[in-house]
Amino acid sequence: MAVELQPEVQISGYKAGVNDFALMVATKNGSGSQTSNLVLIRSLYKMGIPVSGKNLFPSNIKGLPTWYTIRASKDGYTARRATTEVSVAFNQDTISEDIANVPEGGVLITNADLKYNVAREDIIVYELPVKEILKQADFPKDFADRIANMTYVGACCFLFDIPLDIAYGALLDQFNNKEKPAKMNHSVIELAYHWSEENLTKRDEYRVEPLNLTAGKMLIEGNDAAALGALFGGVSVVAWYPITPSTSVIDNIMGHMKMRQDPETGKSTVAIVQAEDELAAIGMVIGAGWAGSRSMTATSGPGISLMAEFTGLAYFAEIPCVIWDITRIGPSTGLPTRTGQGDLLFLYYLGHGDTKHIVLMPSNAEECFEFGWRAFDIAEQIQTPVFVMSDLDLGMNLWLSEPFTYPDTPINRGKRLDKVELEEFFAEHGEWFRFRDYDGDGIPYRTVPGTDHPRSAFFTRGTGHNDMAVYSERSDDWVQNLQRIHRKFNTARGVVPQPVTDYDANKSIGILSYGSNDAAIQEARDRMVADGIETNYMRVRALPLSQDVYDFCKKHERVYVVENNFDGQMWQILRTEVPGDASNLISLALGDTLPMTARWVHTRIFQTEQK
Amino acid sequence: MAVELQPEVQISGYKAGVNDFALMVATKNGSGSQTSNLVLIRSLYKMGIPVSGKNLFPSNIKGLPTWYTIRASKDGYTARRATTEVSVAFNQDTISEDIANVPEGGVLITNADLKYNVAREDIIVYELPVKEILKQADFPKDFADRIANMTYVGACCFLFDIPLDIAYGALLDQFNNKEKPAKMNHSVIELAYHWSEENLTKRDEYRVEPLNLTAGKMLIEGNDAAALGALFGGVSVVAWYPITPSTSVIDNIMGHMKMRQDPETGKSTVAIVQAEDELAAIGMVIGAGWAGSRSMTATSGPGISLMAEFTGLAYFAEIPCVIWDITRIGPSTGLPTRTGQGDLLFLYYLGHGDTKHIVLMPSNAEECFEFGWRAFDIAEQIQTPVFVMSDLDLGMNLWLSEPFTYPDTPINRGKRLDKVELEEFFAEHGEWFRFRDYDGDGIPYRTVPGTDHPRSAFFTRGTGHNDMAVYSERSDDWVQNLQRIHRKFNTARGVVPQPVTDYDANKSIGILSYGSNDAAIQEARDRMVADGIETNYMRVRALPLSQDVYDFCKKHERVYVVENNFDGQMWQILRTEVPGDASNLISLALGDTLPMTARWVHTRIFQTEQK
Amino acid sequence: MTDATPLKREDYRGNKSTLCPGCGHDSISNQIISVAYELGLPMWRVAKLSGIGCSSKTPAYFLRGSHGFNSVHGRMPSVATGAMLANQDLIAIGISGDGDTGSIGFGQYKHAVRRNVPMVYIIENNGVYGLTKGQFSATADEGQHLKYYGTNELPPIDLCLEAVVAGATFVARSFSGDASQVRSLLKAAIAHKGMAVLDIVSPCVTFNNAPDSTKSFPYGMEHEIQLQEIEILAPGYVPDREEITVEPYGEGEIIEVEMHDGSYIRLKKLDRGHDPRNRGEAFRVLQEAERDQLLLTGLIYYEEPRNTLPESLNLSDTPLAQLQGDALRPSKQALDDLMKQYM
Amino acid sequence: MTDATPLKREDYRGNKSTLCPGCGHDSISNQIISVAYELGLPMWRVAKLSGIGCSSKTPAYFLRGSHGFNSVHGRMPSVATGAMLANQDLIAIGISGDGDTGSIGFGQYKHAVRRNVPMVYIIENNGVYGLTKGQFSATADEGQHLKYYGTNELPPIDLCLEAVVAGATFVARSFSGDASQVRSLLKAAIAHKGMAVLDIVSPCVTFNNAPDSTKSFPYGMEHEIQLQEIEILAPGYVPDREEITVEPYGEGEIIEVEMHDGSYIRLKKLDRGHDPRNRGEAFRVLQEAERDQLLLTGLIYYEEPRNTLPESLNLSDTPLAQLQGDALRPSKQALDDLMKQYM
Ligand SMILES: Cc1ncc(C[n+]2csc(CCOP(=O)(O)OP(=O)(O)O)c2C)c(N)n1
Ligand SMILES: Cc1ncc(C[n+]2csc(CCOP(=O)(O)OP(=O)(O)O)c2C)c(N)n1
Ligand code: SF4
Ligand code: SF4
Ligand SMILES: [Mg+2]
Ligand SMILES: [Mg+2]
Repeated sequence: MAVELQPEVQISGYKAGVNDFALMVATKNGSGSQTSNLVLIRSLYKMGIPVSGKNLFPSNIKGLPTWYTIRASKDGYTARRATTEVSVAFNQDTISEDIANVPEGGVLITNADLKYNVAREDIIVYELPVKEILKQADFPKDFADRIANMTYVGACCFLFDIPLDIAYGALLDQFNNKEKPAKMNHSVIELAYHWSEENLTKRDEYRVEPLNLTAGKMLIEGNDAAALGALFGGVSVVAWYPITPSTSVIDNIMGHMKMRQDPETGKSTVAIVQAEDELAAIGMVIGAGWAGSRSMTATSGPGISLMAEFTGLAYFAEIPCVIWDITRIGPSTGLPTRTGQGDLLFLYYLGHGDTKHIVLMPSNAEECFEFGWRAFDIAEQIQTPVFVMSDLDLGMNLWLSEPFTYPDTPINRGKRLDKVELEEFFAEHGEWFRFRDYDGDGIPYRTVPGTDHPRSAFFTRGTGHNDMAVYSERSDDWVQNLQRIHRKFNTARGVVPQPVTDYDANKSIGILSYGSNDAAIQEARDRMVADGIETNYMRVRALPLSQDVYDFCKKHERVYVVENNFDGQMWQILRTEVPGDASNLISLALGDTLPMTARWVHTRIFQTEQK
Repeated sequence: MAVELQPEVQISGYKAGVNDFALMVATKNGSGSQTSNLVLIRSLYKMGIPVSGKNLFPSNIKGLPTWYTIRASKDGYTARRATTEVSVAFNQDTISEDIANVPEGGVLITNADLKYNVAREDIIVYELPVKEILKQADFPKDFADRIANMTYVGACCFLFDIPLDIAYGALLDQFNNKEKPAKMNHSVIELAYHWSEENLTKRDEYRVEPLNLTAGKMLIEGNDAAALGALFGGVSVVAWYPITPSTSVIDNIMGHMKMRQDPETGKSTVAIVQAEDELAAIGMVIGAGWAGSRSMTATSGPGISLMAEFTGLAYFAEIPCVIWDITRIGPSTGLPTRTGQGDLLFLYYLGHGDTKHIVLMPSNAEECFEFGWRAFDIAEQIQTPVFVMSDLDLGMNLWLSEPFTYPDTPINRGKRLDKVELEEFFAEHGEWFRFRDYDGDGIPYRTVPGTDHPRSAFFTRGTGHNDMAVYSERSDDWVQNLQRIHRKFNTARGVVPQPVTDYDANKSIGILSYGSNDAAIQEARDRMVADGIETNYMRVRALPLSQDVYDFCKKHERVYVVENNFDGQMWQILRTEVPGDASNLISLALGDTLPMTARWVHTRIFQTEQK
Repeated sequence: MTDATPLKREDYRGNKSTLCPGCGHDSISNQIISVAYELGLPMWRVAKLSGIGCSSKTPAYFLRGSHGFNSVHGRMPSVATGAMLANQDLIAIGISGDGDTGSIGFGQYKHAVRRNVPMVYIIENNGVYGLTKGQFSATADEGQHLKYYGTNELPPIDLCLEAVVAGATFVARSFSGDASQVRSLLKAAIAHKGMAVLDIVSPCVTFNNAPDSTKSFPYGMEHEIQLQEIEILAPGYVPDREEITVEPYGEGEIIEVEMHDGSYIRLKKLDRGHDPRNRGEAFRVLQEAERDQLLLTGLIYYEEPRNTLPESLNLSDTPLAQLQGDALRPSKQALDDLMKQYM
Repeated sequence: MTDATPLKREDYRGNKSTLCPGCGHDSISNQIISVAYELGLPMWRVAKLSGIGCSSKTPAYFLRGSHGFNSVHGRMPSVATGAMLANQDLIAIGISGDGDTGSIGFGQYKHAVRRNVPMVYIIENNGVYGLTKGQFSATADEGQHLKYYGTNELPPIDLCLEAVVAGATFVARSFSGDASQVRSLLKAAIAHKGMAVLDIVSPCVTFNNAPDSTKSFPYGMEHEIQLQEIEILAPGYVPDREEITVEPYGEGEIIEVEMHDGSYIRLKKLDRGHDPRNRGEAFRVLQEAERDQLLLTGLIYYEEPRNTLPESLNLSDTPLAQLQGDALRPSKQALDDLMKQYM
């Protein structure tokens, strides 16, 4: 049975060239190559060339193979490309494989000290005698590795016309303006550059030329954006347990904590606790949400599984909190360093019994920031846990992004009554009951512990209760309560981020997707035009779905539901929820552990449209 | 907003009378009334009258109100009835409510020692001076309570023509033939009987007459049947954590353990361990399944939530084991002593990533027994966890049942290779790899630890692996593995219990349901005929669904998907999976904490068909 | 509003208990009500937290003026941790059972103690799972026999010893039948800064009250051995320095320990001469108690309070839960400056 | 098949390690390989179990002839429990990390010890979370400072003390740099009937190897203090009764403890004169070690083995996993008789 990897059939576009090609660097994990690759990315960025990088690293600390792909795209496409015209093969363990994978007409840059043989006439080869190059100067022994990896940066600068001063600037950024390491690394780059100048003759067509397409843009990881979003969203209690690829969300919150500390006393408005596991982490988050602070955790699949019982409690006891799921591919432990969108369905229904959750799905760094702060407003407005589902690709890779816009609405605590407001509420209604639906939107009014009012107290529980928050086993109390919670859930449809749509009534084909697939889909849509395939596009940004989503599905002959999991989970949700006949929904589900490529989207739709 | 309780509109049938009425007993929890009620049930059973009982008890040990309904039905209907013609009001806390709930023309039997007043002309009242009756003999003080509750048994015997010797027989059964307690309780029954004889004049129309409709039938609880099924299925390792309503599954396994113990040495072929929580329980079960024994646990909603990570591991690592979920109503802790089918969707998708499980859904005691042993065969054949979803109503109430049929197939260990078989396998294939699909059905061959063969060992993990069970981060290995597991899942469609169907091509209306709703649906179908509603019926018995289910949905104009949860979870699964247009599926979802009534099914379909 | 007419004892009650008549847990609830009344505890500042179990139901039966959270089984410690981070001004009273804490919640219990979450952690210890009808818990006596669940083959967990090992600075054991001791220890625990563990033997009259069970009423009444006479001296009391003895102190002698709030616990040592300020001593006493199945009650271990979790996190003085607007959201300027660093 | 040509040491290896060069865990794997080779351990009877972490990866790197199960994070104890119930003839070797056992798996660890699951439970203790890149674990030194995660404010958990308190009958500590001691203790642990806990300090050279960390190589090399010289005398050895000393034994003296399989551990006491057969002693030594940050290694506690879990369940002699047909399924007669009881 053939494996359906991301295919490469003959379709239009995708011709590489100046300011438009992909480069793949193969090295060993933990050998410091990350620095070299980031220097290349930053250099292109500084030259004004839209660039993106994807780190394919192993679940290991040192030694296993890692591949890093860098894409330069004058058209501003940032999706991963399966084909990389240029390969830097610096890892003995994978070099033969890497050589074999260079596309016809492609470029191969090798470390000549490794053992390999290139039995290929159809590619251009440049070989770097790394040891020899490094001999020309003497570097601290323990830097040997990472410095060896700087040689390919030098060679690339020469081969692809990256000015050395640009590379130096990139180094400074990389080492936050510490000159010493920057200089030392730059000297290697220079050595390799000059060696290449003297010994290599440029024979390939791939180069870069300065553009001005990155001015005013940033390079940032989604998890860093998420951390900033949380801090500007007023997060106050963070409880977490380390797990790839979510750890850097918390690391970045710690990194930016100063913003929330008193410059004199260092006293902080954020508490961060590393819990003993995910059950404790979510328990702390729920306890903190109940007590009235803005609380969050960040985790990944296995952690989500462990949080099922507690999030069911928070749903039913109506406690606001925020849970980031930076997804990696599963089932089970799966591949901790590979991406996918396989948790969607599980998050939506997380918890036994009739439980349903709000899930926000950012597509880019800006939305990681925006949903990062908005999630707290939504959680407090709806009084329920809010999940934000990002993924390894969006979270841990560098993305070109507009600077973030400051929150356009003040912090919204929802229907939360302090001492005075409670008094007013009594004055107006003559009563206050925790779970009574005074406004018909299903959302009740809450107080928090520590409110100095004799009637502020109520009892929170995961067991059946009536609208006065009193334990009840009555069938009618149970049904009334669940009906109200469903009302609340419907209210949420209008409160969560609405879908982003590109719609033209003349087009009969729709594409519906979410999350980090956006880059691939945007590119594919542009390219498919040449094949006569014109598409509308809806990018869903949250569950529960709003009416617009159902309408979009209804308004097209065919709607391709594109996602990066195995079972077509969004497609399943749509099949269930789109009223009436939903047989026009076609599932395009990938789930091959890698970020989606435009080619895959293009090919799959192209093939289907042929029929 | 009106609460939609089980409605009572004017529809055909449901006229009570001789051998056809329901009786409700209201007492305090922990007052021993359970015994009295069981004596009444067993008495009717001994008279050959089809009978069923539903215990509506609180989540409390002593003192809170409990209601027990007993239904006699000459037509053999065993579903709960919302209307109970006869009410025994013996609980001071609820007596006014209980009086109010007696239907017009109904019968009320009270404990005259309580404080209440019956301001109703429209019902027939019999008052028992309990203290006075008991004064006639002296009983051990500590029995006062339970003995008081025997008085209504005596009164009922008189009022409804239950012979005293029958009641005595029932007492003997109840106390497994211990004469002392039987005699003592019977003397109370006699006192009350004679008092009634002298002081009450029968004024109502409800009585029983001997029939012979229970001969050869048993009265048994679903959880007891499940326990027997497990023991005849060869369960060897049971790890559990107490939780209502699943605890009695394990209690009954312990109760029947002798069957699996050596009469001399007492050495046992079943190990039962009370774990520290559900994570440990499922961990032990998975460890035991991996090591080659037949292992199981029984739990309910909250436990299922805690088992999410581990069952995802078992799914991906392909380890057989059996998990009984005796559902109670949720979300969260919900109502531990009320019923519902709210875990279906959660069980099906349990675990992060693209995970999907087998779920068996017994409808009656016989199927609890059958699925009890079959689940192990299926688990070992498919090499995956198998869930069996029963519920509080089926599990903890007494059901009239045919004697169980002995397993018709020998124990099936699936593709499990012992030392010799492994040797043969090597001889035939020249190789053996744990996860290679040799037969094209997606099911690989396995060995277990402790197999004395140098090549039997392999490494089990929840991380990505190739078909040789070697860790792999390769995209193609991942995809190939998941595709095989999906193949395996499709194979399972034919291995699990197939749906039971009553189909007639001339009927355009279908009913699809599962689990304990069967009784209510059977009755409703009979009664709806009088309203001109003729229906086909498919009772689904397992997930994943087989082609027949999809066909059934396709073959009808309208299919009512009837279930006892809030969100219509089976309906959601069908919407997703039934190919093409599934808009003919209509969801009838109850979820009001109580067992379904025929009237509710009848009314809802009737109302919809009116339109 | 709050400073209206002074509250009466009834005002500190909760809903009517739904536990079995005579359940040990109810008497503990009553002592909590009395202590709250005697101390004039501001109910609005109290947070009642629990897991699941008969014991965990009790927060609904006392201090109706306080917020309560009956969470999930075994996870009260984490919920309490989060609540105290959100608002360190709260007075947290956690109620748990031996199953809730010793079985499913054991890890959370140990880690909450280790973090020194400031709270009173009460275990209503009856050696069984009451709410699920009488299975053995992890504190059941080794070799004990119960009607439905046979003989317990496993050694009991000692939740006091576990607390001392985990770094608790206040660990006491009591017996629900010893009302006055329970009250004294409750007061001391509330005055203590940091995690105060109270393991109270609280008989389950329905499932584990046979005289041979160390968790039964008859056994407790028979065998309780008080380690000290305990007296609480309200803030303002000025100890007579003379009186305070040097360690080790002998029988009949007295130690007075000043608490965080300025009150004092005065311990009059009884025949065993246990000095709760000595960790090794605590180990010894607890080992002896387990070996000989002695119900030794009183203050088992006390240590100068170390930093509580909120303290070591150096949080703002205003409780995080009460921060508003600007305190929670940095300025637009701050964001814009930050953005530049990414260019 | 099995009794073919005798195995060479290489045959006991596993796949090539993917850990960092110099990782302490690799040297422990090597000692396991050596011991298995020296004892001629039948690999087919061995079950390798682990959680998740760098340490938990290692079962793939030794004994390729044994089944292995790399389960989920912190839950190895329950998986091992189930495996040993299914087949008590297995020799279970569990590998865990300080995060895996001390944090997420703490409850399972304590309860598995309490149940006396027969297995060798090895904790490869490096004071950090290696695989997730260097966060503090629960065994990290109080006050320790790490580059990314700042200062650790919390007291360390002592996994040996926790084992003793939980009722372990064999508790030892070692240092991965002390190869011969690790080997001796491994042999003793394998010979022991019941749960044998080995807490082995195993430095993470990438994230926690600064000399001031008690979990670093430099520190271990500098500060390890052996409590005893340990020698294992294979079954068949007949002890010279004279030699065996009466407790308490003084420096230089010797105790010999007979193990389940007839082998003996001979302990030559070094300067501290620790007697591992005394529980109070064990507490004292461990407290001292924690207070003064001493790396005391050797057999910390030993006790006559009590019933293992499979023993107390009185299971059939044939491992449950190997039962077939009739042994698993009662007869039709049995069912029919039973059915009558329900009529
Ligand atoms: C996750 C989960 N598992 C199991 C249960 C069922 N359950 C409710 S209370 C309880 C044990 C309570 O024992 P303990 O903590 O000692 O409280 P007690 O009733 O004895 O006071 C259990 C197992 C549950 N509610 N949640
Ligand atoms: C449920 C879950 N949470 C978190 C993780 C991420 N994780 C993998 S290993 C690890 C900690 C390992 O630390 P330790 O047990 O000390 O092993 P070491 O790597 O130090 O040897 C964590 C948190 C996980 N795999 N599963
Ligand atoms: S069952 Fe036991 S613990 Fe529960 S309420 Fe009754 S006496 Fe108390
Ligand atoms: S990170 Fe640390 S523990 Fe993990 S392999 Fe490297 S050295 Fe070992
Ligand atoms: Mg208890
Ligand atoms: Mg570690």
